[in-house]
Amino acid sequence: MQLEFSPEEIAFQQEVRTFIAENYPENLRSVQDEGHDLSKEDFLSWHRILAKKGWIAPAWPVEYGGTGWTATQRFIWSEELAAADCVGTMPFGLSMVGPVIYTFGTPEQKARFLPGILSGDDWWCQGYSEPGAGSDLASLRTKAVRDGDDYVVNGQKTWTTMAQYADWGFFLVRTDSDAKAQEGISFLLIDMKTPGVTVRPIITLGGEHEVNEVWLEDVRVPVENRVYEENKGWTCAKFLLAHERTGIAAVARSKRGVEKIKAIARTEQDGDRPLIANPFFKRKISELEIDLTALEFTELRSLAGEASGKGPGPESSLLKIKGSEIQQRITELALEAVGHYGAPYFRGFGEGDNEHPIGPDYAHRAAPTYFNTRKTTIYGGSNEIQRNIIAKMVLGI
Amino acid sequence: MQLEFSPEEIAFQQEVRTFIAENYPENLRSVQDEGHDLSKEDFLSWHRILAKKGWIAPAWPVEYGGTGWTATQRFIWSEELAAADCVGTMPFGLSMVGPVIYTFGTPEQKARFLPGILSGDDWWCQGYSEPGAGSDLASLRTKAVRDGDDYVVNGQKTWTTMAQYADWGFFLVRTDSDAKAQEGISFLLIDMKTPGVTVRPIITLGGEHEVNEVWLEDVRVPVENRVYEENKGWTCAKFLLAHERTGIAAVARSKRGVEKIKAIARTEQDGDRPLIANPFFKRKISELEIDLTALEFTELRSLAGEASGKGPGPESSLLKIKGSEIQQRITELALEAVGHYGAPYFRGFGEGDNEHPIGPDYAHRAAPTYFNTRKTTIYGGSNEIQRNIIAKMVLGI
Amino acid sequence: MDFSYTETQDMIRETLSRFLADTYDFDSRNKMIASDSGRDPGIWKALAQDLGMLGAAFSEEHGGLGGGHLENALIMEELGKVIAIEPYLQTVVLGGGALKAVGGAIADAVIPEIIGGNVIIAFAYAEPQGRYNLANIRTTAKKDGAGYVLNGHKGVVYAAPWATHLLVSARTGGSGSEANGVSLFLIDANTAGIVRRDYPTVDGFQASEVYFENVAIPGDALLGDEGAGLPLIERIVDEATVAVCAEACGVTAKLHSGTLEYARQRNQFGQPISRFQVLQHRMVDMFMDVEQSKSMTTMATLKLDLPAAERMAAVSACKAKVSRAAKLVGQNAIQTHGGIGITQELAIGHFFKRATMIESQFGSADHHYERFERLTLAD
Amino acid sequence: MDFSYTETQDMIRETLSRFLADTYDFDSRNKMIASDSGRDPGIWKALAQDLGMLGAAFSEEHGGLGGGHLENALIMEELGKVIAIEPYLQTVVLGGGALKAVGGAIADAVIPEIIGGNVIIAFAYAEPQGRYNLANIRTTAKKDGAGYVLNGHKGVVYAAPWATHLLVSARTGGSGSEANGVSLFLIDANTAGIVRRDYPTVDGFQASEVYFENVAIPGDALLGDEGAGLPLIERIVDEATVAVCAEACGVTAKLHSGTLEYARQRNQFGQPISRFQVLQHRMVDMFMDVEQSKSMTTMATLKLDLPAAERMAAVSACKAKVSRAAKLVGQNAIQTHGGIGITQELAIGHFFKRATMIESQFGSADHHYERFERLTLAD
Repeated sequence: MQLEFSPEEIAFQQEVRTFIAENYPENLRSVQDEGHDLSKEDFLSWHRILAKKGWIAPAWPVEYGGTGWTATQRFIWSEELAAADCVGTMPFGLSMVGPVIYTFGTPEQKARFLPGILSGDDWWCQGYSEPGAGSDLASLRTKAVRDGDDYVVNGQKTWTTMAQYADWGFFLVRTDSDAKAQEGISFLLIDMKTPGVTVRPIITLGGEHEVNEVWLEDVRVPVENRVYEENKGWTCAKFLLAHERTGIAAVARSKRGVEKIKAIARTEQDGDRPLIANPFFKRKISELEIDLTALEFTELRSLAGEASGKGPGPESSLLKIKGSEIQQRITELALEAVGHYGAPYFRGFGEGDNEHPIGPDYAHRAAPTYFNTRKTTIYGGSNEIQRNIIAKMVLGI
Repeated sequence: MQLEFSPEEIAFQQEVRTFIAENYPENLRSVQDEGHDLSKEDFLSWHRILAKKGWIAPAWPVEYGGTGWTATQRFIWSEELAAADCVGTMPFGLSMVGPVIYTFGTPEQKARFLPGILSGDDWWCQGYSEPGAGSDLASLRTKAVRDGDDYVVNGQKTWTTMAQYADWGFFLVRTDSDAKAQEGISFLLIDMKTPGVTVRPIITLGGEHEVNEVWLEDVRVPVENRVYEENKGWTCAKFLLAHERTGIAAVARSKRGVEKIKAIARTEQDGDRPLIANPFFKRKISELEIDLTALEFTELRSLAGEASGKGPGPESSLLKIKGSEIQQRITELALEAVGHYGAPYFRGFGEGDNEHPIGPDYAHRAAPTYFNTRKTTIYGGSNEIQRNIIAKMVLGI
Repeated sequence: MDFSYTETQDMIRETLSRFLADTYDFDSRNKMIASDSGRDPGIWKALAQDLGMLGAAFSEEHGGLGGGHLENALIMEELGKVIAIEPYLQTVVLGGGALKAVGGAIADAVIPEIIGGNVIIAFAYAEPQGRYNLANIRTTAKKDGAGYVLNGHKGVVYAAPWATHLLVSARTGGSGSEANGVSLFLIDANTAGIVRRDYPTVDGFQASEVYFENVAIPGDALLGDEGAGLPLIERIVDEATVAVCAEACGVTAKLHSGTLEYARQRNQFGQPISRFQVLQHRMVDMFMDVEQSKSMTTMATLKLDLPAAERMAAVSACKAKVSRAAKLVGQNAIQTHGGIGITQELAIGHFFKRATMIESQFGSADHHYERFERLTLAD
Repeated sequence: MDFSYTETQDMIRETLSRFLADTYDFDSRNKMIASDSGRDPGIWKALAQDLGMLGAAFSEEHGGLGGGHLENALIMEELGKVIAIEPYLQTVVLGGGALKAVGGAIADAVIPEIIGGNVIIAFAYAEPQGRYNLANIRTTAKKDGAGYVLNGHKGVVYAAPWATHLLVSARTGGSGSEANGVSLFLIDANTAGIVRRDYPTVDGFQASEVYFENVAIPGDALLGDEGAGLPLIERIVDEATVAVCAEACGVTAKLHSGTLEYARQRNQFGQPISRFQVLQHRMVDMFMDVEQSKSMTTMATLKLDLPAAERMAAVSACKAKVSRAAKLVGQNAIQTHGGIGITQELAIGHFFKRATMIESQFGSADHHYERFERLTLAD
């Protein structure tokens, strides 16, 4: 065992650091600093730079456009991205449908879809949840009925993140109504411009428009856009869920979040001392930091396991649970730190507002972010479901 | 609403205070101060003084030997007992079987048993739990078969507290094997000197001999010693459980416990300051103290509800849950406070030891008491069961 | 000891509860908040004139019903149950509280106007650097002839956009967080030199940054003695803190009952989610926190007229516990609802937002644990 | 980065694990503890001579296997899985650690004896007034010719009744909690003037109060430089702290697996209690804490040779987290077992007792959070 990076790894770290410093878009930086919402173009500008460099999909196999990096290199990469406070890339194509397509798709599907995911030309969204089925994914009711070379899809999806921008969506639909629960589900790729697809915004507690309802009325989807076998879509879904849970630990991003809290706590006053000198506030930071270290080394141990041949297994539920709790605690601490200035609400419903916010720059998004981040323990399989998974799959009870 | 005591109540408080000061046994005080175990005679000496005064059973109806005090007077009484650090009276007769007998018993049973409970001449124990049935009381297997004017009882009970001293025990036994679960159970009073009754010690983690196994082999119990109807013993058991839960909050005793922690924390050094100056240790004390106030006022509200006609209901589960958790936290804090001196173990298995203990006087029982107090969230219906009860009976889910 | 309500108190609760059920459903509340002024002034008028509710906590000689802290508490609890955005806390509890405490001509003049619904007061006390320290004040009130001249900046003044009067803490002497030199003024909100920047708050109210730029106010705007206002401020803030705890009891009770209701209806894996033991126990924990919040609020309400040290310890114990309860109940209500809980579409999320703001209003749990320790746990 | 064990390390673990499975079942352990000496000296001999285990962490030139911190950690973890009461921590990690650090003649003389199983060392560092502050020492070592004279009282010295040598911290200068003036000595446990009061500990070990009454010791008993021993003490205590965390990984893993096993067998209300969702989630929480303890222990083990400030921060992060995990896992193991968990009859209660003592060994969670903050979170 050893913790140190090899000389090659240190050189790689330097390369990454330089690349980010020289290529990260300046205007993106200022949008972030002022706490504004990012537009589709904001996200895509950084995506395209990475795509051009060939670094957009480090986790993919090289043959499909991956980088061929070791687990340690990927670790360095995410550390450096977080340290430089870069915006994340959208996971729906790169971390979700992409791996499903290169794992389960036909050669034609790979050729058709992977390039657009890598380049950013296709923006993807995920059609999983339904109003009646939250954590109970398998109870979904959206139906696809075969009609010649098409499926005709009818139903309603919800919590569809960023669907307002999406060119394509991957959907779980029921293709056999008689089969029960997880049987009879298929995995379809749907062009969001197809007639019958309607996207309606859902406004969340902080006033954000991130998620949507997607209505599907007699939407015709070519059979060639089904991934894997008919009625076997659950296989793709399970595979994808395990992948999603790993990313969801968000260690590097949370590290950056803790650093921001520290900066706020050094600025905010608590009586005649800076807030960080308040032993209880300081303790909350140290608890966060230590819990984050525990999560980080648990992820590293899990990556080491993967490197030695094991795929991401049900232990990844641990990363999801702890990672999401930490993300929530960070936002909770930020809200606590800003005191009275957590209250002002300065934002229209879904529209930007160019006036200068009330209170310090770091304050005005604290409450909305706190409210919004409640979602992390709910989505991607709620933390209750994750505990059920560990109980069943790891502990065997 | 008002919090103040009336002039009569203040006079009562003074009377109680004086009585305790003048009558509490001096030798008992010194046994307590040195942290020794109390013998049967130690418990009984104080019991008999209270019995003589007529104050042994404040919660009982006056006709059976109660004091006729108001809820406020009973509150004052337990506050003063705790403030003066008096030993508790054993609950098995006074709080458990006594109320069952005066509520469900025949005139003969009342005449036969209540005086001995009040005087302390009869020491009682409780035969409820069985090795196979912990929280699942209704699944008990000890059998009583009718034979003429007797029942013949066979089976095994466990966790029978202080059975080594007991003259009498109240037992739940199955009188109808075909009935299921809670049906077919009867409530028997058994003379512990009856042939076939065997008491075997269970030594708990701190080395204490408090609980026992009780083996019943062909034990003949006169039918007249059955309380209430045959096969309806569950009615008595439920009644008793609700009573037991109220007492179990132990607010007054825990208040005294918190005061002891404060005294320890003012004595113990933490570097160059007393431990109580450590902000985190202090915080744990204030959290305890505030939680205890919340429990106290919840109990007072519940008492006020009782005074206005409602009996102790399933809300008493709240008092059990929070009361037991607080008791555990007190012992946890005591162990934390004594630092290194929590480790020395200075006690034989069940025998006293007259050597001077290691470390400060308050230290040598800290770890055993902590270990032992894990029981409070287990017995009297585990806290999980209490939460089930609230969910079902209060929340209706 | 006595924990029962009087008939009048029961009547107040019933009347108010019925009125709010009629006027303050979720849609109506949304409409008020979305309106230009961010409120419906008709509600306030009705509370005053139709229900006589604004006089509940004032003496009969001022035209009230003769009540006090208990009446404030039960009114705030009812307001909490509908997350009402009425300025009762600011106008009656804080403003009225200060006036009752100082008495005299200003009380005789203003209290009847409060009761009549003609006066709305906003409490301008917090400053950007001061956090929850009531004495950390940089706003100055400089003696100028018979009057004073105010300069400074007060932050996040709830209800300021609606206010006819501002209750303002300022320094007539001293500096930093010194106790001496703090004074309290009740001034006309339209006095020249007062500049406001108004905004909505995340919990549905309206608030302002209030800037005083050489604001000339009369000498009789001073409440109590010059430079000795801190104990008065501490007292009314304690009263307001308990009132907010009472509001929290209403808010968390609704978060809990709403969650129960949802869990009974929502099916997952073939059964209502209320059947899952983990969720059952969670709802039990929420229940216990709601009950204990009520207990603490009762305790603190009954101790508001004790000597300052006892009052402060009781209030801090109450707020520390209630703040934590508001967090636990709010977070678990959302978690149990799942995705739908974090949309604007359901009332539950709005209760959660108010519960969240209550956590830190007049001091976070940590702030109050610390004050409790200073008062009761000497080294 | 590399998280894999070498073949030798795997072999050490397997050998030890097999040996302990044969020798350290619950009954055998109870018998050792109940025996006159409170241990079975044959086990120690076997560890040394049959298994070569005591040399795993020493260099080959001293006759060891050339290992270090990782070997200590994996041996301690295995010892934890059977709650062994062997003095490995005191003798090899602390005593051996100090000797490796100072080197020279004393190391050359004593280390081979440790490896051979002939030396048992007890670490006499804590004092009744000092709590977890390693520099708060009143025991004095006064220069006397070529040697020193020791006076003072060391508390709760684990393994002292078994020890051939005592590793003692004492003041050769300075006072209070001053860093300067602290020295470390390795002395013969039978030196005249050493008075012991022996007793068992709640977790099954033997320990002593050790009193030094004008104990004359030779000059070469001094380890390192006179008066500059604190950094050395801090280093070996850090190493020992991580070793105890590794032990905790073994202890908590067994608490968890034992609880799982019990829950699968124990029926209540007509089904195994492992089917109750609340208990399932609790066992998941225990699992996560065990896993995270392993992660932190790996992290800290790998950082033991970094510069002092980094090492100390890593060790404190590890111990803070592991202490809390030991509490959570231990308490929930007992709660899930119910009554049977708090009897002496089942092994689970004994694992719980050791886990409880580990919580505070070399500093409680609070102590280590505070040290972590001092090192990494400047105001």
